[in-house]
Amino acid sequence: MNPTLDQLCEQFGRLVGTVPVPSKPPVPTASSSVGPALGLPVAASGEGRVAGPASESGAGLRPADQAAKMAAHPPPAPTGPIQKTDHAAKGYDLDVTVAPTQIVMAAEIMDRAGFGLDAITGVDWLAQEQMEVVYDYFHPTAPGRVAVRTRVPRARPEVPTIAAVFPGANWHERETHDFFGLVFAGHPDLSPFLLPEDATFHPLRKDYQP
Amino acid sequence: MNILTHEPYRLLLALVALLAFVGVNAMYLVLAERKGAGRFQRRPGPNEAGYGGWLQPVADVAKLLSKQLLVPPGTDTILFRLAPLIVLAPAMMCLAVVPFSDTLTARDVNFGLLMVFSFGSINVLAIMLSGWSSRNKYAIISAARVVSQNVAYEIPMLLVAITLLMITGTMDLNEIVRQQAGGFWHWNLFRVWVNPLMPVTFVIYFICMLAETNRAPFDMAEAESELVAGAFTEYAGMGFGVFFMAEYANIVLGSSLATVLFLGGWQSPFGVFSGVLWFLLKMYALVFTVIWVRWTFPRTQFYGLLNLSWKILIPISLFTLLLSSALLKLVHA
Amino acid sequence: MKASILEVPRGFWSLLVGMRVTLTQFFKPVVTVPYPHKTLPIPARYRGHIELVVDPATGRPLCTACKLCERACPSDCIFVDGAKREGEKKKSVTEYRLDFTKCSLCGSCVEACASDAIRFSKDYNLAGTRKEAYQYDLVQRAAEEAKKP
Amino acid sequence: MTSPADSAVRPGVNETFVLNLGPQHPAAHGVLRVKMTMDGEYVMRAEPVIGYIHRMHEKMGENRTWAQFLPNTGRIDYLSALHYNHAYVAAVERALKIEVPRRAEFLRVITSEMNRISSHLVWWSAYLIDLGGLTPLLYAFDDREKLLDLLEAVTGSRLTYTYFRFGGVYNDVDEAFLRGTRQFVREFRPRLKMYRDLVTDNIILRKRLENIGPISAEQCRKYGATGPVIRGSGVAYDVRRAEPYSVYPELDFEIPTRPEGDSMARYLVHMAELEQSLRIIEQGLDRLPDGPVLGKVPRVLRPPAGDYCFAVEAARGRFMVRLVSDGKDIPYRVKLRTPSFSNLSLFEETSRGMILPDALALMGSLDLVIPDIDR
Repeated sequence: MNPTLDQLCEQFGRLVGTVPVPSKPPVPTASSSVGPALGLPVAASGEGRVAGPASESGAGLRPADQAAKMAAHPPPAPTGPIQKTDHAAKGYDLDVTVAPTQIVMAAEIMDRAGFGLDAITGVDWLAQEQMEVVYDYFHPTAPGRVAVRTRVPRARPEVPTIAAVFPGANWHERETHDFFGLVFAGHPDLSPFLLPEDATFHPLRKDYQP
Repeated sequence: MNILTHEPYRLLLALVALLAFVGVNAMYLVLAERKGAGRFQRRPGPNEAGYGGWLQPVADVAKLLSKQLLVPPGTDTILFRLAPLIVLAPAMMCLAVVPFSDTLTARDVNFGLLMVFSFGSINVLAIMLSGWSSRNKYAIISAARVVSQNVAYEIPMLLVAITLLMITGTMDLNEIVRQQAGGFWHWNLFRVWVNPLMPVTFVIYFICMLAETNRAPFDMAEAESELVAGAFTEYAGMGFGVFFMAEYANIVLGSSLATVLFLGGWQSPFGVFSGVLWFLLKMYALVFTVIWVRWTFPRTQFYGLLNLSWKILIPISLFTLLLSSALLKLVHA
Repeated sequence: MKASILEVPRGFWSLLVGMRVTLTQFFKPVVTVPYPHKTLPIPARYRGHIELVVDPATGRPLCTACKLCERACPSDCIFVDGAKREGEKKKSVTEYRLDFTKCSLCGSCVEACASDAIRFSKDYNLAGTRKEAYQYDLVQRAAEEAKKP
Repeated sequence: MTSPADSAVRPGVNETFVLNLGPQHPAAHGVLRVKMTMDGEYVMRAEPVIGYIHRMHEKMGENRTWAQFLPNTGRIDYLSALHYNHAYVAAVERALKIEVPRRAEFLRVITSEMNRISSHLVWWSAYLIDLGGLTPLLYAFDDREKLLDLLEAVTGSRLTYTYFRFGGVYNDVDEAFLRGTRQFVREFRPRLKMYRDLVTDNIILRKRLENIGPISAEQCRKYGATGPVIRGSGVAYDVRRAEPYSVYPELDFEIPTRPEGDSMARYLVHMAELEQSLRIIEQGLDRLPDGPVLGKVPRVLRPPAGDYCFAVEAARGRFMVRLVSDGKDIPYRVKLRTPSFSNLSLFEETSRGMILPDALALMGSLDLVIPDIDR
């Protein structure tokens, strides 16, 4: 199956619309998934980052969802969670921002759509006290590059591992742990990988002092 | 030269001469191999020590001799020391019965072929001992490989030898050479009227010889890119040098035997001017082929090597054995 | 069965073909150059370590100590200092040190230079036993070069 | 072979030992260490231990200007330096919307493909050394020297070229280069036939590589393995076609694939790519337009804030640069996605139950460059 970008947008739209809230029973999919999926205009513009209205039209979402979304969308990334981007300008076709808890589900969407894991990396946003984790996906047989990103607070940088979905993520996550101190919950072995085996530092954090 | 008629003195002298022959051969075959490899690879090879590099072996030996003989801790010291001694002896013993020319034989025994094959298989024991006693994982893997390899290739080699034995009817190497007198069409290699598969037999013998001497493409003992230096990983200095010498001594022995058995030994290919020169010429041509093969092919995979022996060489050599015995019985009886 | 039997002669033939290839090469001339007895010409654009260009008119380096190269260097291996001489409008270089142990020969400095005052040398036999041997004083080097006829 | 894997992974009945292959081992091509749990000669678990030559290029990227980081990119995978230059340069061009003159684009393609050939030749010869054949190395290096001479005459360097610049290339090529390249293409085709006679058709090599280390297309996808590895598994994935860049869309070339997925398939894909690269070089030389080789570039580079990716097909597969800019003159973040890293991550799963020489044959076929893994 080689899904079109629109189909992917729809799937991600459903995902972003249904933020699982751990302490409460799951949100009924019927009500919440239709709204955002329909209301997802997906800005397809040549200039890339143009806000999709979906992000701000969170009126239909419940407060918990909204809070999670706010956490996922800090001030420096004020645009919508799902954007079609111009490949010629950005190097990827679809830019999806999800909550940290949705990372595994996003990986499953990518897996079902036949994408391969390109890379996992982090970006340390020191000023915003946040860490961004970026998952790049490529498709081996169809055009289309997808970047899935999430943000976690710097104080508690933890995201679930996607190694169960993409075994190749194992190494990328270990490397990201090395460099940023991001903890991938459920990862089998986060011991230093590229760094010396006794390394306790994370050199790509912006406050790292050698 | 009255003294030479006394058997013990003669034998002693012959053994010294053989030792020198093997030593010089090993030294200069290393150079020849390196030079040959260079030519195959379009480079000059060693050319700095002496004119054209001819002093290179001297430099190599001086270097090896000046090195410390390391015995790594935890090794079985006695066996570790013993292995290099054992490895060189069998080749020397075997060369004692090889007829270099009509008269030039250290010891003319009438069961020469048997002796060569029985002593020739001791070689593998030495490599196994070295691998076993080294207390090194690469060495022990290599030792296990070498044993199974040598066992596997002993069989087709002996089958070939039996085929020859039936055709020649003697184990006396001198006698075998004498039977091949009178031009190259009398050589065992070309005696297709006795057995049409004689050339195939020779190829099998040659392949087995490569395998028995652990030469590329069957160099499981060393297998440089897999097992570092295999059974010899822990040896330093002349300990390693002796294994190296043994390898070349075995090549010389194998080529000599091939010359005697298939290529008419010291017989001239045209029936005139027979002598030791012809023997050396044929032998070194075979040695060159051994070098040529080494610098042409990649190494066989270990199981592929066993498959080659058990699934291809043994059936074919069994078939030739049957064929020649049938032909002997029915046609030439 | 038939295929595997056929494989034996075919495989053997492939070995002979391979041996023919190496034997042909055996009789062809050597392609290597016996360095250091013989060396190959160095191309004009060869990127060695840098050196100062000497103005043939004055016999002094062209460098105006503008420090563009120092800033362009990714590895901080260049130190430049200059002073104004009397009666001259531009500064001229008094000190130009290259720490070759850090240099990665990227050529950023040459590209950054606005007055074409540095160029790549053609030195490539750069073996030494001491680290200090690679702290080049390029002003001195230029002076020595200027003295040469 | 009657399924050695079964006996190798049978629990409880085996005595295993750990073989530390590397970091200094003839087959490791650099300082790769593989911790192998062995049962006899059977590999039960092969765990690559990497990072021995980790240099933290990504941190260096955050400490120097956009232009100053450029020489670093050629030193990640020193065998295909130009592809790495290309990805970084093009990512910055993408961020700054710099136009590249067409002549420069063609020169980039021509030199990149020459670099690909030289890289494949090193792989080929080193792989044969892994397999115990020592002579092909010298033949391949003979050919490679000719390429390096050509590239050296243009770029000034033999390995870490740093030939590409933001907005074009360092300097123009001369007539001698064009003539020499055409001559190389002419002379290299018969050499390819010689390689086939000497090595590819050789029964020993075929026996060593066929059915060894099969990798499925699905595994490649899950591990992100690209380049000859995924193409050897039957997937025609090539960044030059999947995310077209430079002037590759205008050029006519095929993406060689093999369906088998074994080491021989990867080997054959490599060999077929040599021919395709020759085709690309020929077309590039034929169509090379006149004109400038360096476009208009702002004096100080300050890409607008945002992130920019650029992927190229390096000799070993997909190499991607992900740049994050905060609008300053030094990068905020440089992520280097290297192909060897993903390709090696397959090794642990695929090598299970193989015997040691086969595992090494598999490892060699993945075409690893250790600095590319460790960065």
